[in-house]
Amino acid sequence: MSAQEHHGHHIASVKMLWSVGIGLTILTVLTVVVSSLGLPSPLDILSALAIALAKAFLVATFFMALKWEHRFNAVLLIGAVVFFLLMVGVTLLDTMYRIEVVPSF
Amino acid sequence: MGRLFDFMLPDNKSPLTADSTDGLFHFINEVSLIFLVGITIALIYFAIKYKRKSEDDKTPVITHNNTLEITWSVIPLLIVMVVFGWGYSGWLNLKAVPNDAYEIQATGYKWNWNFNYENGAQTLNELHVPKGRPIKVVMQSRDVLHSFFIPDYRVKHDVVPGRYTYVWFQAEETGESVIFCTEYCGTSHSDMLAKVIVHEPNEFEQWLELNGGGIQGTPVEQGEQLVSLQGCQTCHSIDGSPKIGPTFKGIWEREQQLTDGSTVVVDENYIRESILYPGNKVVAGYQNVMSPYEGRLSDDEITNIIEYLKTIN
Amino acid sequence: MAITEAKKMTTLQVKRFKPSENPTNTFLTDEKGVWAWMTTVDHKKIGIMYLVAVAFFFALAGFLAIALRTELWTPAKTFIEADTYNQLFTLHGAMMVFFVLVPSIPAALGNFILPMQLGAKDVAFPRLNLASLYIYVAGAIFTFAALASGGFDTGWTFYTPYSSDGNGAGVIWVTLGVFILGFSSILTGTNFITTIHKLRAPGITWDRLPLNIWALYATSIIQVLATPVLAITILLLSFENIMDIGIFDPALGGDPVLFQHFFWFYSHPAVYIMIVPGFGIISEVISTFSKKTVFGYWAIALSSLAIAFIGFLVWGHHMFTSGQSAVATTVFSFLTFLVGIPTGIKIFNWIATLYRGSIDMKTPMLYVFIFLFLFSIGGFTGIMLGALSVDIHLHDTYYVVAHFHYVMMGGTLIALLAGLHYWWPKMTGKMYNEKLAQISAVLIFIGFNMTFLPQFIMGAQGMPRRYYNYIDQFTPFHQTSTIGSYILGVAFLIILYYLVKSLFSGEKAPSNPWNSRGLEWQSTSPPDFHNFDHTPVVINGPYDYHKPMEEFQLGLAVSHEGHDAEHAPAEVDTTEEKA
Amino acid sequence: MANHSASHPAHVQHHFVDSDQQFDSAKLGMWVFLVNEILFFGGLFCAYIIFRAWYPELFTQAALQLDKVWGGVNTIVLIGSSLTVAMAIRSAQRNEIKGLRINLMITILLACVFLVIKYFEYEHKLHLGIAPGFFWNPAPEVTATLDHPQANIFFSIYYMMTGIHGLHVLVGIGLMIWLYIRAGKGHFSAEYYTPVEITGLYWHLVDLIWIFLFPLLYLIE
Repeated sequence: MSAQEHHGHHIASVKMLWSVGIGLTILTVLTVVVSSLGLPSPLDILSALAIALAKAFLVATFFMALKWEHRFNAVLLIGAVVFFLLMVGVTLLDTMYRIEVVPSF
Repeated sequence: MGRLFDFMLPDNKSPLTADSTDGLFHFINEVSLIFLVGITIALIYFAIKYKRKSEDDKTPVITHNNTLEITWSVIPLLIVMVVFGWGYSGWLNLKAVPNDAYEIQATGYKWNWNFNYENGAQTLNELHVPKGRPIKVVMQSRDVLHSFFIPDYRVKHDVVPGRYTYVWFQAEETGESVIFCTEYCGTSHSDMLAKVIVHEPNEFEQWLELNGGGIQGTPVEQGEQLVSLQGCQTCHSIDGSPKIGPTFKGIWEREQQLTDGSTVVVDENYIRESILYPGNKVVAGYQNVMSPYEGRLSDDEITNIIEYLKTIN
Repeated sequence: MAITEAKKMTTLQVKRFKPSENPTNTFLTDEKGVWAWMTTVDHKKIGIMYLVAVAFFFALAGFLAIALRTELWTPAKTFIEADTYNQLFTLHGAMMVFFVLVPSIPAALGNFILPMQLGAKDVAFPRLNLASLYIYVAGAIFTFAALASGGFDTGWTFYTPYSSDGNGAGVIWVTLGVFILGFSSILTGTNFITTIHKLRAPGITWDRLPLNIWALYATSIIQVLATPVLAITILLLSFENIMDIGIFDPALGGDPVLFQHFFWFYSHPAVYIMIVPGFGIISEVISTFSKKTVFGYWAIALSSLAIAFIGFLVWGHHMFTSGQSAVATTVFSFLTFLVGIPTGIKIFNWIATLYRGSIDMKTPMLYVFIFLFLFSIGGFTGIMLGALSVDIHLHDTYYVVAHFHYVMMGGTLIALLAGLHYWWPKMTGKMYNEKLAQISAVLIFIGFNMTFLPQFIMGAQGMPRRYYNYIDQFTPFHQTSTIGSYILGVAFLIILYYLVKSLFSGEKAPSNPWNSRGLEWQSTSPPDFHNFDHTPVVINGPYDYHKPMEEFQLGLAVSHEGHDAEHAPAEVDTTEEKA
Repeated sequence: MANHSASHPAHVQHHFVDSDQQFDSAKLGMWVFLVNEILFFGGLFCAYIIFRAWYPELFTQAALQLDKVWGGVNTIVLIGSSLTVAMAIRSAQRNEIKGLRINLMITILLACVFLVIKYFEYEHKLHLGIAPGFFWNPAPEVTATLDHPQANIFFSIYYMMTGIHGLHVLVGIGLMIWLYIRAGKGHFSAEYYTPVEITGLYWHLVDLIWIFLFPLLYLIE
C-alpha cells in the first residue's frame, strides 16, 4: 500500500488489452472446434469448462484489472464462486442420491 | 418410565419406531434444562451480586480466558455430537423397513386420505392395521404436497406428487390413533385427518375379507360407495348446505351459473367433465380447488356416480 | 498495539472534543419538512424512516397474530373462515419475515448507528441507501396489491406446487413484492460492507471495531450472498405461475423439492440475517451496563462470521421429511449441530462479561437478560429439531412454531427492543419513562412465555402448524397461548405509548446517558447533521472501561488528514489531549 | 461543517475524505454488487446443473436445436465489447475524452449486434414452437430429434438464462448511453472517471456470464 502503487488507477497498455482480446477470440474458436470433434462424454464437458474457465480468468485478471486491485476484490469474486459451488454441490447431494440403499443393521 | 418431560409426548404406541426418538427427546430436554437452570442462576446471581453501587465503580479488565473458552466450546460440541449420533441411528431405523412388513398403499389429495389394501379393499380416512406386525405405508399425492403424520408412532413423511414415499411402524396395542396432514395444503388442510384403527390380527383378517373384492351392487349403490370412498363429501354436501364445492342435493338437471357468467344445466356430460377436468366450468361463488380425476376413475365408475347423483334430492 | 508496521504510521494532531449537552444544530433541526425527509440522504433520517416503517408492519402483522390467536380460542370456527385464516397466517409470516425481521435491526438501527460507530459522516452510498428505502416501500405496495387481487394463502414459504397451481394473481404479486424487497436488503448489505471497509475513522482498526459492527458485517455478507438466490427463486416461481415453465411443478416434469432447496438456501441464512445483528446489540448493551470489557472479543466477533459461513450449509434441516436423499439429510443434520456451537459460545461469553461487572439493570439491560433466557430456550429447542429422529416427530408441528418464535421474537425482537431503548436517547434526544419501560419489559416476558411455552407442549404432542381447526385435546394449550398473546399486545401498546410520549414531553437526554465508551455516544443527542463536528480519532478499544472518558473524545485537531484507517493508523500525540 | 474546505473537488461527496477514498469505495461497492449478480445467475446455473445431471440425454438432444456458429459469433461480439470498454477506461484514465466516447459508442454498437443476433435466434425457435412455458408447442421437425418429456424444462432454463442475460445487456446499453452523454458534457477526466470504471466492471461480468452460458447451453452435447 505504498504511495507509488495507486490501487485501481493502473493504466492498461493497448498491447496488453488487444492481446487479451485476441486470446479470448482464439479460445472461443477453439471451444467451438473442440465441441464439433465429438469427444466422449466427460471429456467434452471438461474441455468446454476448462476453456471457459481460462477465458473467465483472462477477463477477470486483465479486463477487470484484478491483477492490480486490492486483494479484497479478488477475494469477493472467488468467495462468490465458492459459495455458488457450495450451493450446487450440496444440492446435488440430494438430487443425485434420491434413489438410495438403506443400510439395515 | 416416569421421565421429567413425559407430559410433553403422546402415548408411545409403536415402540419399535418411537423408543429411540423418545429417549433422545428426554435426553435433550433434561440436558437443556440443566444448562438453562445454570444460565438462569448465573444471570440472577450476577445481577444481584454485582449490582452497580455507584457510577464510579471500577471493573476489572478481563479480556478472555482460553481454558474457559475452550471448555465451554468443547463440552457442548461433545454433547451435540452424541445427539447427532443418537438422532442419526434413530432415523436410520425409521427408514429401514423390516422385510416382513405388510404393505398398504395410501393416496393423499385435497383433503382426504385413501387407503388401498392388497385384496382390493379400500377405505377413506381410516387405516386398518393388524397389531404386532410391521406396516409399511406407501404414499403418493394426487395434487400438492401433503405430509403423513402419526404422533403416537413418531412417524412422519411428506407425500410428494410424482414420487412414492413411505413410513413404517408397528402398533403394539389395539385402538385408534390420529393421522394428521402436516404439510399445508389449502382450505381444509386442518380437516385432512384420518385415523389408524389397530385390530387383533385375526380381526384384521376378517375385516379385510369382508371389505375385499372392491365395490359391488347396483349402479346406484356402487356410485354411492365410490362417492364415499373418494371423499367427495368432504367438499360436497348431500343435505343442501354449501361447503367448499356446490351441494349434491338436487344437482341433477339443476341450472348452474358459472364463474364466467354463463349457465349450464347439469347433465351427464357436465358431471363427467367436472369430475375429469374440474377447472373447466367452475360454478359461480366457488374456487377452482378440486383435483382432476382424469385417469383415476373409469368410465363405468363415472357412470355409476352419475346414477347415484341423480337420486339425491 | 494496532500498529504492526512502522512504515504505516503517521502522527496525527488530536484534541479533545467534548460533545455539547445543548446542541443547537442537530440532524433533526437541520432539514425540516416532509419533502426534506423524503429526499434526504442522511443515514440517520433514513434509519428513522425505516424504523417507522418496520414498526408499522410490526403493528400490522402483530395485529394479525392477535386475530389468529383469537380464532384459535375454540377448536372449530371462532370468528373467521378457514380461507381467511389461511391468508392471515400467510400474511403474518410473510410480513414479519420480509418486512419486519430482515430490515429491522440492520436497516433501521444499523443505518443510524453504523456510520456513527465508525466515526463516518454517512454510509458509503447515501443515495443507494435512500433508494433501498423506496424499494422497500415498492415491495410493500406490491404486497398490498396482492391483497387487493384476492390475497394469497400459500404460507410464507411458498411451497410448490401449491403456490404454482393456479393460485391466482395474489401469489404473483406477492412474489414480485418479495423479489423487489430483496434488492432493498442487497443494497443495505452492499452499503454496509463498503462503509465498514472504507469509511472507518482514524484509529479504528479491525480489532477496535465494535462488536455491533462485526455483527452487521457478518449480516451484510449473508445478505449479499443469499438474497440474490431468493430473488432468482422467486422469479422462477413467478414465471412458474405466469407461464408454467415447469422447473418446480411435478405435473410438468419439474421437482417441488428443488424449490425447497432454492428457497431455504436463502431463507435459512436469512434467519441469521435476522438474529446476528441482534447479537451485536446484546454485546454493546451488556458491556455498557456492566461497565466492563466484553469477555472474549474475538470469540464473539469471529463466531458471528462462523455462523454466517456455516449457516449457509444447513438449509436442508428444514427438509428432513421432504424426501431429500439420506446423504443430504445426514450432512445437513451434522452441520446443523456445528452451527449451534458458535451461538453457545456467544451466550457463555456474554454471561462471563457480567462477572465482576458493575451491573445496572436499566431497561436495555433488562431486555438483554430476557434475551439471554429466551434465546437459550430457542437454542436448546433448535438442538432438539436438529436431531434427525426427533425432528421427524416434531417437524411442521407447533413445536417448530414455538422454536422459531423463541429465536426470532425472543431473540431478534427482544434484541431490537434492547437496542431501541439503548439508542433512543441518542436518536431522539429524549429520555423515555424508565418505570413504564421496565413494567412493559416484564409484561413482555410473561406474555411471551405464556404464548409460546404451551406451544412446545402441544407441538410435541402432535398439534400440526397452520391448522384452522384442531382436535379438542389441545384446547387448554391454545387458550393459554391466546391469553398470552393479549398480554404481549398490551405490553407493546404501553411501549408505543411511552416512546411516543417521550418525543413530546420526555426529559432531555444527555449526550451519553449510560456513560458508554462507544464512539456513537461522543456525539450530541441527537447528533449533528454530520454526526460529529470533527473527525474522531480512536486510540482505545470500544469497551475499554478502565480508561478515562477523555481518551474517547479525541478528534483531529486539523481537519482533512487521512480519514481511512487502513491508510493511516493513528499514532496519537497525547500531549495534545489536554487542549 | 467547518472542515468542508475548498480542497474538496466538486465530484467528491461530502462524506468522503478524498477522491481516492471515494473511488475505492465505489469500486468495492461494485464488486460486492457483482457478487450478488454471480449468485443471482448462480441459482439458474444450479437449476441447469441439476436438471442436466438428471436428464443428460435431454441436454444432448436439446443442444442440437441451438446454433453453435451464431452462439460463437455472439461470444466474440461480447468479447469485443469487453475489450472496447477496457479501452474506454484507458482513454478516460489518460484524459482522452474523444477516445472514451468512441470506445463507448463501439461498445454500444456491439451490444446491439449481440441483441439483434439473439433476437433472430429467439425468432427462429419461437417459429418452431420452441417456446417457454405453456407456449411450448414444438413443430414436428423438432420432435423428430427432440423427444423427451422434460424438453420444455430445458428450454425454460434456456429462456430464463439467456433472457435475464439479455436484460443485463440491455441495462448495460442504457448505462453506456448515459456515460456517453456525460462524457460529452465533460463530466469525466483522468481525475474522475468512477462511473466509467464501475460500469466497465459490470459489463465485464455480463461478458463473464456469457462465457459460461455459451458452452453450457450450446456446446456440451
